[in-house]
Amino acid sequence: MLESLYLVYAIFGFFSLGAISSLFTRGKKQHVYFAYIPAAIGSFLAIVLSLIVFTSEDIHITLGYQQIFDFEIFIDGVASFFILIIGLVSFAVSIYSLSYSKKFDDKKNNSNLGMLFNLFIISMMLVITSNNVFFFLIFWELMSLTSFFLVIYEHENENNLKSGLTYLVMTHLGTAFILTSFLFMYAQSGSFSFDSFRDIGIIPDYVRDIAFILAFIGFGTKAGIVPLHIWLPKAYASAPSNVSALMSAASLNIAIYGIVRYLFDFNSIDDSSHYLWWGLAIIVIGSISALVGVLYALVERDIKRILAYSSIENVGIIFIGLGLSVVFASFNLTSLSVLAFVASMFHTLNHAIFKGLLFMTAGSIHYSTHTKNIEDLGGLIKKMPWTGLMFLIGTIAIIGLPPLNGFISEWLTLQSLLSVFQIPSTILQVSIAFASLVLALTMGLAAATFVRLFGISFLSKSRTLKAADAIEVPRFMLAGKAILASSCIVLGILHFIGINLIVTAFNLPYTPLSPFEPLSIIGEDGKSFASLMMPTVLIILFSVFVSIFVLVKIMGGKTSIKKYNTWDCGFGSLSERTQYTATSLAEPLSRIFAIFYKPKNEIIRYFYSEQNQYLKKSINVKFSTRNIFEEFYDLLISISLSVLNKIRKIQTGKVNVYILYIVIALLSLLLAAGSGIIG
Amino acid sequence: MFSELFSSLESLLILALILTPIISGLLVTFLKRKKIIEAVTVFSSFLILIEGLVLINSILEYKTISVFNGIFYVDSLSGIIIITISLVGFLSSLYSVNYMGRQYDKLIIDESKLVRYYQGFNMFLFTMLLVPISNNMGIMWIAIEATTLVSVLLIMLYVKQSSIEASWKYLLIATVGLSLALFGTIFFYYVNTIDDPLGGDASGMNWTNLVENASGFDPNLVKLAFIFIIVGFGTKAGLAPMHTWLPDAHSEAPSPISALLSGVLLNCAFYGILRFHIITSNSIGSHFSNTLLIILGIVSIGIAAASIYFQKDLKRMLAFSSVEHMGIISVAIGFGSVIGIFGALLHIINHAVVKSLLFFASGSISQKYGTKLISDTRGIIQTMPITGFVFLIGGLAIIGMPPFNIFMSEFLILSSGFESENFVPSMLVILFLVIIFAGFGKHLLRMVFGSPIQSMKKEDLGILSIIPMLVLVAIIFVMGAYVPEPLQTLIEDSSQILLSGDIHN
Amino acid sequence: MILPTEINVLDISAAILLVATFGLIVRRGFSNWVHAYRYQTIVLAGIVALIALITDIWELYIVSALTFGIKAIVIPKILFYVTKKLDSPIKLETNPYISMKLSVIVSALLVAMSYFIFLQLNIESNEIIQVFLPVSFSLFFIGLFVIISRRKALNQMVGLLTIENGLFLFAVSLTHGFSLIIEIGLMADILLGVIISSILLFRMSKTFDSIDIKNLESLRDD
Amino acid sequence: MDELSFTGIIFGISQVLLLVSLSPLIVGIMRKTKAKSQKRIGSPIIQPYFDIIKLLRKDEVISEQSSWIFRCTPWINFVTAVSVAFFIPVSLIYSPFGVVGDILLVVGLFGLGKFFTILAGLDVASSFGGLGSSREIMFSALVEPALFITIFVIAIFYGGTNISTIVSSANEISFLAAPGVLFALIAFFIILMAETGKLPFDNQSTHLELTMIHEATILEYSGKSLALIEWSQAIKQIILLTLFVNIFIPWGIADSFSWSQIGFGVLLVIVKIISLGILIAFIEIRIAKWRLFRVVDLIAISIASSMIGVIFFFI
Repeated sequence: MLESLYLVYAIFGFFSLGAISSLFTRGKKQHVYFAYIPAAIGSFLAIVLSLIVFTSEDIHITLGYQQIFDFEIFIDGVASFFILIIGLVSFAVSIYSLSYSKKFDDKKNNSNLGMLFNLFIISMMLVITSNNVFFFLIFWELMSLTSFFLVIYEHENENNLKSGLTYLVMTHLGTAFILTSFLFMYAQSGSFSFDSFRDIGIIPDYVRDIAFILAFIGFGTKAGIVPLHIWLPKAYASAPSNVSALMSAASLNIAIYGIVRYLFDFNSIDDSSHYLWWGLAIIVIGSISALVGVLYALVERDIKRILAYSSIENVGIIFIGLGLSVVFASFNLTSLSVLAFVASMFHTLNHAIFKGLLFMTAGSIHYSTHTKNIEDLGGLIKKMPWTGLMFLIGTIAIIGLPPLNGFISEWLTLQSLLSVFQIPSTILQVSIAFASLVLALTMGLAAATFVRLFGISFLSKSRTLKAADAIEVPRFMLAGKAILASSCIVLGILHFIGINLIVTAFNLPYTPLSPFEPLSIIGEDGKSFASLMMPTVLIILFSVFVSIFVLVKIMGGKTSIKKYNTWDCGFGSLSERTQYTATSLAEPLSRIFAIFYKPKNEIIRYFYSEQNQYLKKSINVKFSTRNIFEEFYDLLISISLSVLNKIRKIQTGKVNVYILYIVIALLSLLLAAGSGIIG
Repeated sequence: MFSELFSSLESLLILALILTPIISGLLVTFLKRKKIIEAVTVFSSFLILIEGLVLINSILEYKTISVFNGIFYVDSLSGIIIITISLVGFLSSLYSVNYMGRQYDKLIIDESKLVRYYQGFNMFLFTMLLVPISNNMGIMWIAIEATTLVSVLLIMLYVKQSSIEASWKYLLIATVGLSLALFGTIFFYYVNTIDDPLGGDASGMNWTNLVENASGFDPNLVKLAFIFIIVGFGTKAGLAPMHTWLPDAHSEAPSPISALLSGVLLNCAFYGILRFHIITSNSIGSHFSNTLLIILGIVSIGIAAASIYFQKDLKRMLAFSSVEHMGIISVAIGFGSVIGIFGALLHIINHAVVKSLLFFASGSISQKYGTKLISDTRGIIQTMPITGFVFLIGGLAIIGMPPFNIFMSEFLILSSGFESENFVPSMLVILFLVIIFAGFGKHLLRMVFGSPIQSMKKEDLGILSIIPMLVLVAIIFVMGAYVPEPLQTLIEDSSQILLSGDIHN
Repeated sequence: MILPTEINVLDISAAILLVATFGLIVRRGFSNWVHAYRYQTIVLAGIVALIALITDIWELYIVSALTFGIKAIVIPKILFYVTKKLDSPIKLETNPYISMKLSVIVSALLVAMSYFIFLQLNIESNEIIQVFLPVSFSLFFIGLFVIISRRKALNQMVGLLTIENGLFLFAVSLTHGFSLIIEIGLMADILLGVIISSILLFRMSKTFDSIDIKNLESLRDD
Repeated sequence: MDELSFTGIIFGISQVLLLVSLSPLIVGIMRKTKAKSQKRIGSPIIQPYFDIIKLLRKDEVISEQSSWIFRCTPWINFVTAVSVAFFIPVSLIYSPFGVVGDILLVVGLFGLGKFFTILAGLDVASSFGGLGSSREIMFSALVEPALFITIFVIAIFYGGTNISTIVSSANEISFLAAPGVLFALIAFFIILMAETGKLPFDNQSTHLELTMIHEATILEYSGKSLALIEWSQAIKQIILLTLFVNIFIPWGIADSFSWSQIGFGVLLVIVKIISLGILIAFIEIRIAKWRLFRVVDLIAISIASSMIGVIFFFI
């Protein structure tokens, strides 16, 4: 308890040290070390702290200092699990930033980046550890504020400023919802401490429902659920890449933390049917987010926007898991509820890891090619092989193919969806079957998205000079990515680590796995419903490979390999212009899901002379897709603004009218009082 | 009466408090040298600050002080107003040296105008200080009316069409409003002295006396009177829909004066409402006046939200945000639970601090850029780093961003709204706050960041313009999560007074 | 101990006061308003003296003297000076928002309304209150109405002063005046206000060469 | 039945070898059937074996735009295909390796292979490759949900995604008990056609850029790599056929580990697979290649029919 408390102080100290020292080494050449090495140490200590908390008891201390609000720190398994995620990601990102932030060295205010970076991480950790509405909100907003400043870090570009503004406003809207929900709870419990929320006792159901809806909307805004996701692609795309890695891999999880805390800590989900619709709502929202997110990721051309939309998709998958767990719990199917919960938490962990990895890779690409548009890239795997390998690992992980970690969590999610037939309600089963259909479609489209991303940007010929003379990034950036890539592999093959971690963190009623027993689910008839044993799969794959290799050598004997041009139908060597582009690659799918994009394909012909329409000078083909959600938001905003505009017109500038207002106010109040409306 | 025992020291203090500005005003009138009058004013306002703090100290000691057989009466509630007046007064006198100095160098004003400015400044301080210490509601009314006249003189300093227009509107509307307030005051006096129509005894108009007898008042007349009071003083306190003069006046005044008008004068007017609110609650229960306060407050916040979003002029935007914050305060008082009133009184101080910071900053900005238009002001953080920084901090604070002070008071206020189960008003307030956040934030960030339109050289406007702002920024940061114990006790006492109008605790 | 004759006197004085106030509405010229205001104030001073006579409170005599001195002599002098010095060619309320005839009707209605209001708030009353309270209300409302319906700044100023007169009558008739200090303070405020607003009028007519408030509509939100 | 005994391992491996060695034969048989029904003589049934051996002996030409992705794709394809063979029961109602992986893993491993194939198509900087990959992406993105929802039906009917469980309970429960499975059968058959690149989805035996899908992605391969690709296609096909046979018509499959039953089961399963292959060949020659966007309707049909299956289960 005590030494872990010192650890807490140490973590705080290191991040503040990083913030301050990076501020005071402004303009120096080595300022990156002053900024990011403390951050790395602090994140590492955070990992250690969370592991300690897993094994020993929770940390719960109250620092009262003669004020209205006491500062309470409470670190239980739930908190430490998320601290672990944040620590892991920020550790990798800090190391990555040692080289990456040199990108901004020509800007003199570079050290602000380091300071805000440290503040951002520590505010995230403080949000998780604080156990009091007031301080929770303070750190929550501090997190939003620092991340906002990081988003508009390159604020000379008016565009970044705009997207940052959208981010700030949306996240503040979310905060307003969270605040309202907490205050509803407070009105019942009469104290600002979360402890009072925990043992709030019997409160009317409608209060629970209202508070839940508000909290879900609030945290969902931060998590980027559809249709509140509008800010997310803009913000992630505008921020520097190490920051977008942090935002997507760390601060997004805080929203999930909030919802988990809310569902399973402030409310004890029991088998009362009124939690059922919570679960269903979460599932529905999750499915929609997953599908919409991946659909828009599919047609994007900006790497970071693609990754941002895929974050929305993964949040959707996580929410499907959470919702299922709530539904199962509300039918008192404990083991299934545990399964679904483990699935969603595992996916949270995995998403943090591979999304951090992918964003860092995107940063590397931007670092060495100075473009984020995948149409300009190509052939990078020969220019920057290590980055390419990491990106491939991230890709395989995120589309959930064996043998990496993404497969495990999606396997678990699918299994919990398949177990739906144990629910004693037909309507529910069928609807959840639809949800699983959506999920499967999402996975397929995600695969398409990332195949496109990897194939277009890393394979085939370089499409522009930017890509042609790219070089491999410095070693710190590689190291940062390598950490996450390796943990992708480890969690994929030794899945028992992740599962045991979650089981102990949330102390679920489930016996931890031993390394050599299969991850198996037993149906209610006692037969093995499903089982998985990744290490053996690896062994099989490897032995098959070896034997095939030998076989081919024996049968094939000695043969030579000679390099030559790609077959060009005899037209002379192919140019990079004849390759498939990202747009054309996704075109068939964009035609199938046309309602989301309203794709437009316009062909403009230029003739040598208007009289003769046969000789064409050139033909321009323009293929464009639209985003229906942004159009919806534009409509909404324009309506509400027109209302506001009418209200403010009362400031007419005529003094007579102003006096008239006073008289009207007086008389109406007198009338109201006289007729007893008020008082 | 225990107050007689201490009347020696405290009476001196109070006397000094109101004599200092008068004397310095006279000095300014006689010795007309620029440097000297500046020094005199700064010194006197510093003196006022010291006296104010000492007075607060003794208030903390003896809760209520009543001297000169009850003409002057001071308790914790007045203490809060006195703090804001003396603090903001001192800082804005400091800031005036730089600001008016610049105007003087640019030949916008000549020496006589400067003298008039400093006379007005001192008189303004005097009239405002008279409000919280006077026990007699009539004198308080006279003082408030006097603040109007003096500030009109200060706004008239420049002979511009806009300033003439603003001062005329201000004079007319404020006077009409205050005449309503006087109506209400006379009504209260009447209901107080209805049993013994003794002509000419002023004590019947003393707040202490009114509170004593409040329980016996005729309910209908009290309601009528309070409506007149709230509409009247509400006009001066900038509650919608009587706020219409406020954006004009506050945006046309010289920036130090705008700081005083927004940060302090509004509080003085609201103080009048508070006093009568206490009487009304004691007489007919707090429900009636709470309802009125909530209604007017909500309307103010809503109208301010709408106007801020589309605002083109920087100082007008700040003025509307003052309307918003007065609305928040009145809603908070209306919620009427302990933490709500605590939050409201805290909010009075916080708003004074932040708003004066913003007006100082906007003064420097408009002087640097030569315009008050938001659309022409870009990239402040590049052209004047320190001012840009403090402006950013102030702006973030005023829209209720943690970890700055206003967030705390607003949080307290909203939670009191939910505690007292005024769900709909509280949610409306939250909604409007979000709109204001969007609007104000948009303008703020566009101005602070981005790249300036025409290239100008990168420097702030002199140390004297920076120091007051830095002081205020320090206060904003410190009070973000920490309220000093003396202040806490002061606020707790005054919320005690507001809740249960007992004056002897 | 009030004799019926005195009651008649009260009624008559109230009537005169109302008539003087109506002068404010029916006339167009700047100077006419000031005249109307002066008559009104003189009557008011008389009424105060009358009340002092009835409820022999010696302070009220001083008050009435002050009223006469300041409001009936000094302030009109200032206003006349202003009207003379104003360099605007036409010194008339040319086109008010509400026409003269209509405004007469409206103010008649306002008088009726003030009697109605007085009946609504059942104040246990002596004759003074009965007679003068409604009149004070009507002065108040008519003043407001003038401010709202007229275009000339001077007119609005006079309207303000009328409101103030109404207040004064209200105070005196309801509570027989409060302490002298406050009265003097009020007077000082009014005087100062009049001076300041006359300065403003001068500046207005200098900058816009008219005191029509249509020039004062530039500060607005649109 | 879940533990890995030594004999079990030997048996499993021998099953895998059986499938791997038989797979070209099925291809040959299907080609022969087509030829016969088109009144052609056609190449001999064992022609695929000759092709593979010949290709293995040949030198390789690879595009110089390509990267290591292109080089390792055939190996990954082959390895994944063969490893999948470990998890499916062939002649016995359970596979000795059944505990290691379930049907979702099978889908995942096939997906891995296809993932690399698509990348290889993009890797060679030719527009053919891109074209093939684009179409392949579209199909696999749409077939995925169809396949999963079919698995959903099968899993809820037969109590699990563990293939051994499925097959054993399929052996017990007959169609009449579970009518929903019929819909799963239809859906799975459509998916089978799609996955093995049969008409009307794809035409393996043409190199016309208008029609080809899978062929376009592997257009640049030659020699060993081509051999591995072709072979792994054959293996994938036989595995899917086996799955189909054992899930939907498992009658006569050995339900206990005894030599007589297993021998019988082996013969029976081979006969079933061959006949199914011939059936597919006949279907193929009846229909022409469909337009790309019309094929989507077929996938939609498969999804719809499995959804009907789901509803059948629940009511």
